[in-house]
Amino acid sequence: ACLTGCGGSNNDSGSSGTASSENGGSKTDDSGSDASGAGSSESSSANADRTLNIGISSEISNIVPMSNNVAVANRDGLIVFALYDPLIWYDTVTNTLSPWIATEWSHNDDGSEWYFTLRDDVYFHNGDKMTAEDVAWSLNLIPENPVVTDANIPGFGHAEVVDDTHITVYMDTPFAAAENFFASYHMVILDKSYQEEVGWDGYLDHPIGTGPYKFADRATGSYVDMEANELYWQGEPDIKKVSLRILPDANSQLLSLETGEVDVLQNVSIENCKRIEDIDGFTVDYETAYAVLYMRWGSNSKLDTDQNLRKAIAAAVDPDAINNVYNRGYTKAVGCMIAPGIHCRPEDGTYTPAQPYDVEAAKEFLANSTYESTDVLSILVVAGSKEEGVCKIIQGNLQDIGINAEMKAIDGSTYSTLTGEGDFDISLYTTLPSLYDCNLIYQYYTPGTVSFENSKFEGKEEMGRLALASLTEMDEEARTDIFRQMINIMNEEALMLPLYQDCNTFCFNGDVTNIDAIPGTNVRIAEWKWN
Amino acid sequence: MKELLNIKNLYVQYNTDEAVVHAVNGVDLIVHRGEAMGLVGETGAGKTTTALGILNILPEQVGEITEGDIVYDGKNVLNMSKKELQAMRGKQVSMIFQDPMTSLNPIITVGNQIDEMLLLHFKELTKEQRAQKVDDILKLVGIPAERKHEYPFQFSGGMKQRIGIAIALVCQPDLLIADEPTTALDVTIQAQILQLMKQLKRELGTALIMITHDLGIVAELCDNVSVMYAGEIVETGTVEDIYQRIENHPYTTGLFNCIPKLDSNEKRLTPIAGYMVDPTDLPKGCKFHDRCPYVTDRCGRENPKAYQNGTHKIKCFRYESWGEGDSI
Amino acid sequence: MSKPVIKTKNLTKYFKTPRGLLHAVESVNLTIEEGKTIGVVGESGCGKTTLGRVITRLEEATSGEVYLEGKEILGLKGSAKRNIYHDIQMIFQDPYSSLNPRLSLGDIIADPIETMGERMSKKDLHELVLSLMDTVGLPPRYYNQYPHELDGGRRQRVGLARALALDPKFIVCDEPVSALDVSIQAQILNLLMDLQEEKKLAYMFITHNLFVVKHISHNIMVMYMGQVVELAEKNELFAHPSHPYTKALLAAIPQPDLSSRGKNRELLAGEVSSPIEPKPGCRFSPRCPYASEKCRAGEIPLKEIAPNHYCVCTLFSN
Amino acid sequence: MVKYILKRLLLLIPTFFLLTLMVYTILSLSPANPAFMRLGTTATQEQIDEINHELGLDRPLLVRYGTYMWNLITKGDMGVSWVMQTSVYKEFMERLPNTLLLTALALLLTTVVGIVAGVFAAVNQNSIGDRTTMILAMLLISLPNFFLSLICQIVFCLQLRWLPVTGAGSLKHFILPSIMLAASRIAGQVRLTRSSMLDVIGQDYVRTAYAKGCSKRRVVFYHALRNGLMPVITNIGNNVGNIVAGAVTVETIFAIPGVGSMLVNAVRSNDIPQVMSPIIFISLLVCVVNLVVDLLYAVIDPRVKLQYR
Amino acid sequence: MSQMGLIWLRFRKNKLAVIGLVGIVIMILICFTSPLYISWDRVVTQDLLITNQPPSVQYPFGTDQFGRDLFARVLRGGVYSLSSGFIVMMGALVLGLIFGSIAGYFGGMVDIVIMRLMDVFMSVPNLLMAMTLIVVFGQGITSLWLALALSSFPALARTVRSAIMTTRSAEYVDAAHIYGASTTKILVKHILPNCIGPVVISATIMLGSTILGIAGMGFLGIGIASPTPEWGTILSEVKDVIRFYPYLGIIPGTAIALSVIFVNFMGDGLRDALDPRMKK
Ligand SMILES: Nc1ncnc2c1ncn2[C@@H]1O[C@H](COP(=O)(O)OP(=O)(O)OP(=O)(O)O)[C@@H](O)[C@H]1O
Ligand SMILES: Nc1ncnc2c1ncn2[C@@H]1O[C@H](COP(=O)(O)OP(=O)(O)OP(=O)(O)O)[C@@H](O)[C@H]1O
Ligand SMILES: [Mg+2]
Ligand SMILES: [Mg+2]
Repeated sequence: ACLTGCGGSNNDSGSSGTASSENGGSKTDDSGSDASGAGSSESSSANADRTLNIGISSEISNIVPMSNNVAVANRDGLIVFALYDPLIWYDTVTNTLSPWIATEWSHNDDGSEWYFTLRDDVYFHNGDKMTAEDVAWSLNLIPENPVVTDANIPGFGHAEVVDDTHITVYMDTPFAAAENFFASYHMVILDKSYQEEVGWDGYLDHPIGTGPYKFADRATGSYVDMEANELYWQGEPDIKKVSLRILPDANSQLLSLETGEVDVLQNVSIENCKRIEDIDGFTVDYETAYAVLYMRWGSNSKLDTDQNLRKAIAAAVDPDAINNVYNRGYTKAVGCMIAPGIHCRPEDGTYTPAQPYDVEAAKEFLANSTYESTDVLSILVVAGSKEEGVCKIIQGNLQDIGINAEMKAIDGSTYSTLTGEGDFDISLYTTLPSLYDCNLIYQYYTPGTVSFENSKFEGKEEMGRLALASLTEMDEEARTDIFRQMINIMNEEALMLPLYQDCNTFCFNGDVTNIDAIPGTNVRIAEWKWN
Repeated sequence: MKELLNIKNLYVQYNTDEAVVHAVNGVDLIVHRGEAMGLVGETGAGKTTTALGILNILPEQVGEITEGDIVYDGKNVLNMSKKELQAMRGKQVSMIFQDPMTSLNPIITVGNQIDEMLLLHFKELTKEQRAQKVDDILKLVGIPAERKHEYPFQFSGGMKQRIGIAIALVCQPDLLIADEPTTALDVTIQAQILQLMKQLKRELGTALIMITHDLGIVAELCDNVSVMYAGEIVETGTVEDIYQRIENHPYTTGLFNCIPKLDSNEKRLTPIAGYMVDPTDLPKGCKFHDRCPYVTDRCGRENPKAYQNGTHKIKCFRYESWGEGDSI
Repeated sequence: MSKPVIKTKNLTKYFKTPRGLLHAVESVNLTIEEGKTIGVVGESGCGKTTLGRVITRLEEATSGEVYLEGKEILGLKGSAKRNIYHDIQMIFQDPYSSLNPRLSLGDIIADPIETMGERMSKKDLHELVLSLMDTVGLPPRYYNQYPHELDGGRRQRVGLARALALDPKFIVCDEPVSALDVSIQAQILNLLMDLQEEKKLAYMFITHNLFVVKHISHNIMVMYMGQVVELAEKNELFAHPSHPYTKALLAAIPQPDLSSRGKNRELLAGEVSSPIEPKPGCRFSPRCPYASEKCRAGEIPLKEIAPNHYCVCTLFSN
Repeated sequence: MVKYILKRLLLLIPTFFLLTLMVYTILSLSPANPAFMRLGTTATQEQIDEINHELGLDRPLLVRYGTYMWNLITKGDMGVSWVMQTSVYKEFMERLPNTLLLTALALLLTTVVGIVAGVFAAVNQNSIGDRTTMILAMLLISLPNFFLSLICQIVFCLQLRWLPVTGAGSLKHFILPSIMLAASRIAGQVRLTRSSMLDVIGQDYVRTAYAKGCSKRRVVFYHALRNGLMPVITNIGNNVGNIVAGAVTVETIFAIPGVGSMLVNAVRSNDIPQVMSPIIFISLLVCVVNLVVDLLYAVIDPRVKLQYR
Repeated sequence: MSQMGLIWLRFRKNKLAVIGLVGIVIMILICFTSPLYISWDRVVTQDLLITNQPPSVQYPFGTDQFGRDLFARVLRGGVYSLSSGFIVMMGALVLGLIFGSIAGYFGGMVDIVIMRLMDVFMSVPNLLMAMTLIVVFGQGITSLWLALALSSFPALARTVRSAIMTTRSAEYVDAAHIYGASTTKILVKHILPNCIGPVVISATIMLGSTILGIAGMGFLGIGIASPTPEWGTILSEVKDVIRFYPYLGIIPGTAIALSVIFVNFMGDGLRDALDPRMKK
């Protein structure tokens, strides 16, 4: 209903139709445009003007990545990859990288230089042609926002234009997962000339990218409207109008789906997914996610230095029960804090698995620990998150071996402050490695960060050294081995307690099809179709 | 003189949460056209209740007329329809209330409050005619007409009471009930109001029921007097009958005796012994018997009938020799 | 001549109001002797209550002095101030709001003794209260009852018992009978007079009922808008009212007999004017039939026009 | 009157500063550090210091507050969100209309329904109608708002399909939310109106009106109502604060992007600039409504009006 | 008969008020005796094998999503809900009495300053107050109590103030001055007891709104921390699955609704009983 925000887009539609078909012919990917061509033309006649409403539960953190010091969050993948394109595409199902804006890429031996060949048929939403200049400029935004990018691409130097279709990225120090970074939502291609014209405020007001959807309108906290990009180099998507609607309340989300106010819901609780499945005309797609729920200990806590207490807790918590019963079996137990399949993650069986559930052992560990029966351990969770429920179960588990724990459900900012400063006993958090790399591990143990500097656990030195090494080790085998060592230490000393891999879901009505839940977050609305 | 109002054997009670208050217990009262009747009695005697009964505006759900008739100008007020009642109130019978401070609507100009009477009862009048009438009546009660745009709180108590009188009189009712119109006022102002009432009575020929507990006011203003005690009229007669102070109900005598005299230097007053009876628990027999200096056994058993001597009727066995008269 | 209990000198009270200073009591001089009553009469709002409250220090005087048995009391502070209440008490107009509805009658009467009197055992206190109740004619069965269970007359007796509890010498009676029926009024008046005789009490009796004031007082003071206009022995005042306002006041009384029936009275015209920032001179002058320029000129002296009969009026000033 | 309004507006100033200072101070007491919100677990001390410096958090509280207020008053600048780094003013202005509409509707509902039902109950005191009205009003406040909202959503949106579940696109979207928002205040308003009307109906001047020959309708509407409304109107002022506070929940449930949900989100992320704008809005709204209430009072009550002249 | 007796008499005549009183007393009795036969273990013990069970003989109210016995939780939860309501009410009462009586008795500048301050407190939404207090003092029932008490006491302070202002000029207060009673004594013995009527009424009504307030906070995730079985918390814990397991919501919802209704009936009855104008 609110799609009149962008006047220019209507004018373009006539000419862009041809552009679209041209592009469609020349593209090399397997989007199956032939197969869907007939279907799409048929359905578009019925649903041409229909808006696809997608219900999401929270506000977009940053609609223009790299524009400022605010990180785009995992949950924003849906919109970032609709509006923009990364250099390389990461397929989370197969865990492979494929050409995208960059048709080819390679790096020199020590990883200090990266060479990209760019497509020549990519246009921004305003019709400007994307140039190598735009790409290099976008890359060079990275060092301008160190807060966000330092953690994700340490050692980044600068990018230079080689010619119309080639650029080179120079690294100050090599970074092993740089490839993954170029495929992440942290690095998408923005329009240089447009930015120079409107400034960042203007860009935030009306973002422009090369992605399959054009920004149309936005109301903070309410919705983001998008329209299909006729100029898209992969061809215009089937669904022409998309509206992402922010529905914070879970019940309202479900009701909206049932009444048809929204067509698709992302990440509904498993309990409710099961219910939707039972209603005629609705489909739910589940996929085990790369996001892992794990427990951490505070650096200012007794737990930081008391290995036995950590192990007692690790042995007391029953991840299977949480999995099977609380999550109805839709989540998967993991042996370490990184999900299988992630870049450089050692295979299961090649590392020491985490402390298994064993109440007797837990009691023994506890007896040897410094825990006193009057101690009350605080478990930190973000209020209103899924972890709140899990925390309650863990509380029960700990109760069984005689540990008193209180749940502290707090707001996000206090959570990050307290966890950052280490002022807690246990924290519970689900995280997806944003680079689909084992970056979570080294992020926690990189010397220099406040939380690492504060902690005093036994293997600290070793972990710090390994973490630094993992950053620059370009050889995958060797790097996997570093992580194996780290995971071994982590599991042996119970430095973290991985619980399970989360589950990603999509619930949608019968009008849409081709929606697939994937383990990651880089979902492509462009692939969805009207039924 | 023609009979205007005839109250026959009226019983009113208030049904409160705690108890039933027998406020009026068999009142008979006749008022003729142009006549001024004084209704005298102590607090709680049921004077106001009787007056409210005449207009049929006893508090809803609480006040209840259990027996009797109120015949106004040949029609029984208790059988009137809502419309008839509304037409009667204000137009034929109007009332001035005890407390001038609270009986005017604080947020309506006094002019409009007077005008409302005309609006309700003389629908045929034009705005200008009504305004003229309002001015006239204000002048009559001695308030400058230009002050009609002011609000009650801008007037003093005496003036408010005069506005109350203006409201009551603007439709030239046949019967005016004045419920203690001067109790809340200063002596000098009270005198002004009484003067005004006298003048009105003379000039407009309105019949008047003057409710008061001040025997002085009655003496000055009224033709007839009824003395009320515990919801009954115990004595009635002309002013002369009663103020002769030769033959009176013991209660009336008691009332007279309580009042300090200006001209005697007696040291002690003679109050009526005892206290007013409890209206929720009325005694048998004569309601006054336990305070009466002349009490006999019979008084406690039997409620005396009204005994009549000419215009003078008394409900006391001491005057049995007069012979039974019409009930009062 | 018996000894004076209360004497005031130029006692004045102004109230600050948004529209200016309200002259409630203006330079009042009076003397009350032991066992005597001074009646204060005047229109509503003329400052009678305020005068009583200033003398009892419920209100702080703007200027002037009050002597209790020759001792100035307006300057007293703290416990010295509180000690005056052994001698000065007050009874109030409204028998309903002057008793704390939450306390039993026994508690109400005992409270002053507990607060101010000497310490005594519970039993003694109980007996003292009962004897006070007896004095004012309340049977002991009322000891545990609450004010709302009593009628106005009995409540006023409780107020009186409370005032008597500290055995005072002087009681300000602020319209103690105005709210009562005539027969109850007579009972209370009798009681007050009996007590006066017995205990040599001095009263300041505030009222606007001229019958009552005539009955109970020895001297009568007539006030108009804060000023004393006439002060005399009561029979003298009623026999020879001198100030035009006093005359009007007396003329306004409706007599409970047929003497004045049908006669037209001489009436005061106009209404009371505002006591806020009043004009100098006689405040009655706007309504006074005899008013002249002289009346508005300025201060009019108090003149003794007959023995012990004072009047403030230009008619007598020379 | 104008002078009075000016005086009232002047009185607003200290209240306003006191309120904002208080909120600013309590927020600053929070242990949450915005730097961590942005930096997450990988924060180094230098980065934290840098952000703290950038946000001015290394300066004393009063200086920060002063700067904030100075910018607000002189430039209308509400600052930049600490978390999103977007203009607070812009977001605030985007959200304001929704909240204004929502609260206005709720206030209107509370007032109109409250008064109508209250007058009805008072006029028919102790009747079945009176009892039913009071019990209905009671039921509305007996359930937590979110629970009642859910029930209504299921009934009216899912079963009957009369209204949309969520969103803020059209007036229709606001019907259910404003009813839910009003629900908790209506009962109080009904009760107050009822008792105030009963009070007035017992007054002498109402008896006078009957004695004049007024019909019951005229007595109620011409004589009693305006007098009875005075305490009710005062209560409207009190309702505003509560309604805006209640808007937080309702906005979340019905997915209405308003100032209330902005407040919750901002408080959750300890984003002081973001918190301040809703607070300023709420306090100004409360003050303005109270001013309007006072003026209304003057319109109804001549005593007050003359006082102001 | 004493004043209290009379009030009681009037109160007793009001059927709804009596229902309210009896109802709330029964609820209090049931809840506060529950620790005798429901152990804390039964309240918090989770059994993930029996989650979301419908009511049965063993679990009269069914089980929640963690397999906890809802019957035990609701009964024990009443202890927290009702006592929270009571504690907040008492807190607000104390604050309201202190500020209200100071403002009302001394008047003038003191009054103006206190009342401005009350305005400020009133316009801070209780939610914001709760959230910030939680942030400052940590999540816990005390923060909630404090927040609710702080945001509700200004209303009480106003009530107290205006009641005191009317009582202050009563003649019996003058009488107390006249026999030398001190300010404190006058305030405590003569003024406050006579202001208690309107205060008691506001306080009872506050009891209900506190129970609701805590539930509302629970909805926004700032309620009482698990596993404390407070009614509002129970309700907000299940809010996301309530549609499919309605009994999870209906039972605590009914408990809340009943307690609020009872308390309000009682408050209304008290109002009518204390206010003679209302009498029939
Ligand atoms: N609304 C009411 N509810 C209950 N009782 C009432 C009501 N109005 C009057 N009464 C009682 O009825 C009796 C008669 O009252 P009424 O007002 O008629 O007396 P009155 O003679 O007018 O007294 P007053 O001189 O005080 O005006 C009294 O005992 C009084 O308490
Ligand atoms: N506390 C006060 N503040 C301001 N003005 C006051 C105050 N108390 C009394 N007044 C004013 O002082 C004047 C005298 O009042 P006071 O009560 O003494 O009169 P009164 O003679 O006792 O009247 P009444 O016969 O009505 O009791 C009046 O105009 C009154 O309005
Ligand atoms: Mg009467
Ligand atoms: Mg007085």
